[in-house]
Amino acid sequence: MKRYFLEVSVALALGAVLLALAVFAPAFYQPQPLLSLAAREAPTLVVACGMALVIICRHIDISLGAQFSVCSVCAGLLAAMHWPLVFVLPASILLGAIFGAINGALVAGLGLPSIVVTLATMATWRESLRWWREGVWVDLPDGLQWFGLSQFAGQWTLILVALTLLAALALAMRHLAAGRFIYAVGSDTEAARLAGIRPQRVTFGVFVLAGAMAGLAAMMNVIQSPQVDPNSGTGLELKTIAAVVVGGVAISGGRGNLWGAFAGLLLLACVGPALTHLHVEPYWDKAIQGAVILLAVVADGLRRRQKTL
Amino acid sequence: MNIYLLSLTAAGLMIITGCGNNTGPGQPGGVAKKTTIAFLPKSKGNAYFISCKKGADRAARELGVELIFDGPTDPDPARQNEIVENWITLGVDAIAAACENKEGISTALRKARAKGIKVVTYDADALPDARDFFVNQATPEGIGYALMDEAARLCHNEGEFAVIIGSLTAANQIEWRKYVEERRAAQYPNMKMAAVRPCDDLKDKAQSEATTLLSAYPNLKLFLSTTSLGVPSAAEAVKQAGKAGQVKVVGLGLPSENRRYVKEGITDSVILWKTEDLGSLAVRAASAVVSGALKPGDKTFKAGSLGEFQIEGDNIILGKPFIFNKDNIDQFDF
Amino acid sequence: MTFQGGFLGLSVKRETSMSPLLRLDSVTKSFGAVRALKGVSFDLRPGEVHALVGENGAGKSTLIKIITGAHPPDSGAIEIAGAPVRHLNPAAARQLGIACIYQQPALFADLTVAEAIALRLEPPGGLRRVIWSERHARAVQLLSQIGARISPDTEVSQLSAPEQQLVEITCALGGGARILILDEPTASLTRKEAELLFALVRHLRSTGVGIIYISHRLEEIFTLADRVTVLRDGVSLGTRTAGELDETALIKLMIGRDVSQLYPPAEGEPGETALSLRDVGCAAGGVHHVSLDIRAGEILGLAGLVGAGRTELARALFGITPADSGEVRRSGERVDIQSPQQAIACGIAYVPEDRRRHGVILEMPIAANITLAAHSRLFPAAWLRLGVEQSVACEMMRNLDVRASGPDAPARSLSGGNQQKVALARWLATQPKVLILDEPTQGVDVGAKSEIHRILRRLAGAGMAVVMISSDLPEILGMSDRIAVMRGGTIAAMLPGRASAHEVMAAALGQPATGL
Amino acid sequence: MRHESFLLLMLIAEWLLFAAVGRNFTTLDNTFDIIRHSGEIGLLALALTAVILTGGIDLSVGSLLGLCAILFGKLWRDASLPIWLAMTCTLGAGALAGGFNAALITGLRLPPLIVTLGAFSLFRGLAEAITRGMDTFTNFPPTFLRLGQERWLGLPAQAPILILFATGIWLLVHRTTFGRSFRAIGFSPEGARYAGIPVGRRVTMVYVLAGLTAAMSAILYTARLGQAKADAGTGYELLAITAVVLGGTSIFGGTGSVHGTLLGVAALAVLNNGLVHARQPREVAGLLTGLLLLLALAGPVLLKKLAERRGRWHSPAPAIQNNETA
Repeated sequence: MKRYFLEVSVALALGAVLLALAVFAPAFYQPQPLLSLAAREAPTLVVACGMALVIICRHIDISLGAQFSVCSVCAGLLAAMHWPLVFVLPASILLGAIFGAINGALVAGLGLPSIVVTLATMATWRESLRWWREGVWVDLPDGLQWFGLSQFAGQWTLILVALTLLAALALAMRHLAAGRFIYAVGSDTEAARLAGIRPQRVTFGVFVLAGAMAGLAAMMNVIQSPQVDPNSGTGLELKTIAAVVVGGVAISGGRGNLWGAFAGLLLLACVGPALTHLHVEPYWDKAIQGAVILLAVVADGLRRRQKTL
Repeated sequence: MNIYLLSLTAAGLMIITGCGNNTGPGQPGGVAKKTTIAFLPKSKGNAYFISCKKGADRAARELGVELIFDGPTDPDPARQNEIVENWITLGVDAIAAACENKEGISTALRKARAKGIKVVTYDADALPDARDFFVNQATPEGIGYALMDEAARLCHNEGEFAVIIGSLTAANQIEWRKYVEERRAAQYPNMKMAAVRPCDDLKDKAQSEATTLLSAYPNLKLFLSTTSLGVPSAAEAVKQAGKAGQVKVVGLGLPSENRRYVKEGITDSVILWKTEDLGSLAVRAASAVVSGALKPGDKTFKAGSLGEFQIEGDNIILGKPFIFNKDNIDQFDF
Repeated sequence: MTFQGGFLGLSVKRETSMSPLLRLDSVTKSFGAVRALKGVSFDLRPGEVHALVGENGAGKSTLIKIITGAHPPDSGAIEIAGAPVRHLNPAAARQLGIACIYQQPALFADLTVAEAIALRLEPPGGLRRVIWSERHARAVQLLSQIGARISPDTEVSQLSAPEQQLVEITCALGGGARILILDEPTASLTRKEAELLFALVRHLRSTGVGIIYISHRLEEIFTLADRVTVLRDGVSLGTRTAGELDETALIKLMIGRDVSQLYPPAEGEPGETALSLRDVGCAAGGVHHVSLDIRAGEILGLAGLVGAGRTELARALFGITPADSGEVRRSGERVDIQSPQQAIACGIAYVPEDRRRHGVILEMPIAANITLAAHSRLFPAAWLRLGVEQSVACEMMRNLDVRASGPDAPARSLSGGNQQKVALARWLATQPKVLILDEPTQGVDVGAKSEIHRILRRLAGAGMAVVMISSDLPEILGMSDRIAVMRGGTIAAMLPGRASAHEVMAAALGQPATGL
Repeated sequence: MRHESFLLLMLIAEWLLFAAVGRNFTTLDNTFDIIRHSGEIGLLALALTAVILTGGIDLSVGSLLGLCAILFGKLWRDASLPIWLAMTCTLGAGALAGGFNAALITGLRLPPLIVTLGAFSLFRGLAEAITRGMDTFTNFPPTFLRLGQERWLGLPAQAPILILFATGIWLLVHRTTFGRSFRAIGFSPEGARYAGIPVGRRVTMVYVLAGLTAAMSAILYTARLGQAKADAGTGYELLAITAVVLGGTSIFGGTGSVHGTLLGVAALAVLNNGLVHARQPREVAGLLTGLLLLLALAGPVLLKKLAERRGRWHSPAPAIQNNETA
């Protein structure tokens, strides 16, 4: 219980927000809009899971947003070329995995600092995309939206995909040796090596996984509307990092879990709509988002301080 | 330590080469004598300006001038100045600029004029003394009023509506929003601007915002978007909320992006001028100013294939904003 | 003793019957230009404790790294249980029953004890289910096996150094190690724990495990080891049975010369009180009611078990965890030390225990390291006078005989002993009146050890008040003019310098002197 | 080869390339433009060098620039303070904001990355809240605009400011005990503490310096554009960090140099400017920045690896050691 202080406190904060909404803006709880809202956040959740893994492994990947954009556009173009969905989806995931592999090779293989590597790859991917596409939207064939399902089914599929992925990863991180290896490497690379774990492999794998999930998320986003905006995914990296950290994953690696990251994301994702529902003027958004992030980490800081004293 | 040696050589190099004085715009250093026109959008990667560029390119081909198209990729108001200043030293003959922020860029444009570079503004004007001509597609009033009138018509002059803007801080967004509100207050007191939400020029965010607004304001009757990507996003949101028909969508937008929604009857009308003509006219005007074919005081301007345009003062009038709807949208492919 | 003899007989029988557990045949290893091992041969029989001794830099750790598969040898053969092995990597070594316990425990600070153990013992494959109940049960059973009272659910970061050591050993045992390497295992253990460890080692030996034992504490080697192999400059000087050797002979072998005396005699008379404590306490450090007078020109030995509050007292005096009760007087006038800066200002210096983390900054040049604490004295205007820095550094290096390529070499490139000298030099550069040293010779080879002792003596002779915290009993007895023994966070006894080991231990353990 | 020399060569190469392909690249005016345009980023990068040397990072400088620009405008226009007073107050505010970051980082031992990430949204948000997003401050007195647009004795106004500031920071980092303690903290905060270095105060110092610099850049920015708006300085933090890292400062702290950072800034500025003169679109600049950064990072490591491979191609050890040391 003590170890999960931050997760719990975030969950409480989330509860508070939801309660406030229930009292002041019950309209928030109409099923259909809520469903849409959830569906729109589903891709973010998938990316956040990937980010959480990377951070638990004591690294960071700020190129995920750019990867997301490139995957979206490429997926869109393939679909526009009338590739069937069964090929487009894997293609998008594969592309993401390749981007991840490039990061992984540079970080794990050459031992370069992940933040700088991904800063560089972010610029590279993002700008290449802009150069190539000049921001033109991609028009998708009608069959693609909602995987060709009804909207209702489609949205539920997205949410379920995201949640199953979350649950699967969360369980894997707890009950699969590979998951524990990530914690081990994030906690102490040298010790991990002495324990017979191969830190480079683990790190590489984590980056590839994160990339692949960005690819999947891109696809999950693409199918929600008939057009693809090449700028989609801008700022996604910061949003997910914030969510993950607010959710109690230590930026120094080895600590935290995906459920926390989930709570963190929910909190940040709810603040935006909550403000709209509570009729708060839009120019307060960023300030409040920032305040929420700071409050969460400060709370954690205060607690750790009490523990040390 | 070799680094000192290196730095010396470097410094020397830069000073030596640096002292070469600027080859003026008249005779561009080295390259073939050919008028160069620089074409500056508010931001790249924005459907609106891409379609302007199309027109500009066509005009450049027809006139046989060299066109440089460049602009900020990321929302940084300082970039436009830097680009203009770089063009000054690069030595272009004319600059056609869409101004993100009046005062900011005017300082740079004045400098350009001082260097003998002709300046034509389009889409959004700079301060009058900072340019020779302004290609006036429609004044902010014109746009704001037109949008509001259209909105009022669709709502029969009463009810709540929400505004989706590109970003809180973009100058044109602020102006348009201002005139929309002005018009509403003056003409349509029974209509209520329920909320204004920025979408940071991201389609996904626009769609999310619209979705939220729909649930937050149950008796919302209409979305008004002052950003081109806001219209289809709002339309998609309305469609997904199953409120097609109850909630209408109007705004600035390109036919191409909105065709499907207009046909589905979700978006009633998008307002825009012929963006390609705008780009084309801006380039033609710029080159005409350079060649001297267009001088202050002219009353009309013959723009080749585009035909003839009226000039009021130093404003070349492109014509009123155009309203696209079910009936006419298929005639346009931009 | 009889048991010992009988046991040796036993082991002799065994070794006729069995081939060696491990044989290295003329192994060489170079790092860049440095040749760390030059054709070292070494063998380990089942059921023996084989001590590996030599100065730092003699090649011990390299040899270990080769045995554990951390480094591949450049040439030479490795044979385990009679079978030649090539491409040894940590995982493979572990499979072959090789386990090593390093000086710095390599555990996972953020994970629980149970998991830290499990990660070492479970098979390497990534795609298998983790059964936490099993992990937990295994941890409980193994920990109890060595009588360690540690809950498997505590986070490793919450454990003390000795506790982490015990967890390490637990891992090794659990791994069913046939070849156990103990690298300075007692460095951070209390006497009790050490005794426990020795018992363990003997027990393991009796079960036929081969143990490679590395320690700078020679007395341990003579109590434990069956055979001793001496390394010097990457060359093996041959293997002898422990019986053949005595301490002086062994030292001579190790450093290739006579250490005239490990403990130089006191010179001169102690002066007036430099630092006096009255009922000093520090709740955070668990230190209370410490009253003590430290006189200029004397070496005060601060003895006691690990956890008796010696380091905590030092940290309180130095302002890292400031004292919160009692009063401290520096040569008469009262001082209130809230931060290391203030401590430095009133002439107190503290050479910390953990050399690599606190003593020196490994990546920084030696010169920078030496002047780091003396900024306010050397560069009062906050302006670095690099000339001054160089000269100060060079002088210090000369005085303390720091062996390095130059003052600009990074501290990392130095051997443990020389790093320790740099850590000392840093504090001498502040020209302190009171010098507190925490385990000054821990993990330092015999040669450097005697040098450090001579330096301390010299400083005391020059009128500095020296406080020496040490768990190395002979060192305490040999160096101290007076011995303060701490127990339970306070001074248990003040003994004269010529006190006997029994008296000190008795005081430390809180038993009447006859109790041992 | 030292990283700085490598960078310098790269810079010269760029210069020669653009001199060859770019039109009017090698003119005095252009050289001045390069300087004028790298004013704000340059200042921020210099301040961030100190921050990163201590093993920290500050993502909030860009947003803080925006906030300070707004405050400056408000103080001058709405509080109608004299321009110089407005400037001093702005600087004070910047320092205060830096102190805010520092307080959270040192006081509560929170990771700088996260604290400044929060501040990144907070400061920008405040700027937008104060101006309600729309308010724009213009018509500053020409005497003030000189600061950003005119030339002083032939040089653009940014030049003397940059030079002075760079010299100041260089001396601070390379020639004072402060700089020495920054490095010590960057290498090992605990070690520094045991060496009697007032870690908290030093860390506070660098973040306050960063805040102060953000305020300075805000003023410079306002003077250059002649207007202040809530979106000023968007994305500058990443540009500045890129410059610092390109300049050879380790993101883990400890190692790095101010002249390296200057070279990094120059390399990026020349790239951005030169590509316009070579009539390449902006995107190429961003793209090349990324690649340049990768090259500067991976190049040395790769060479080292290759050398080791040639030495002992069969051994995995060097790779692993690389991993630990990096």
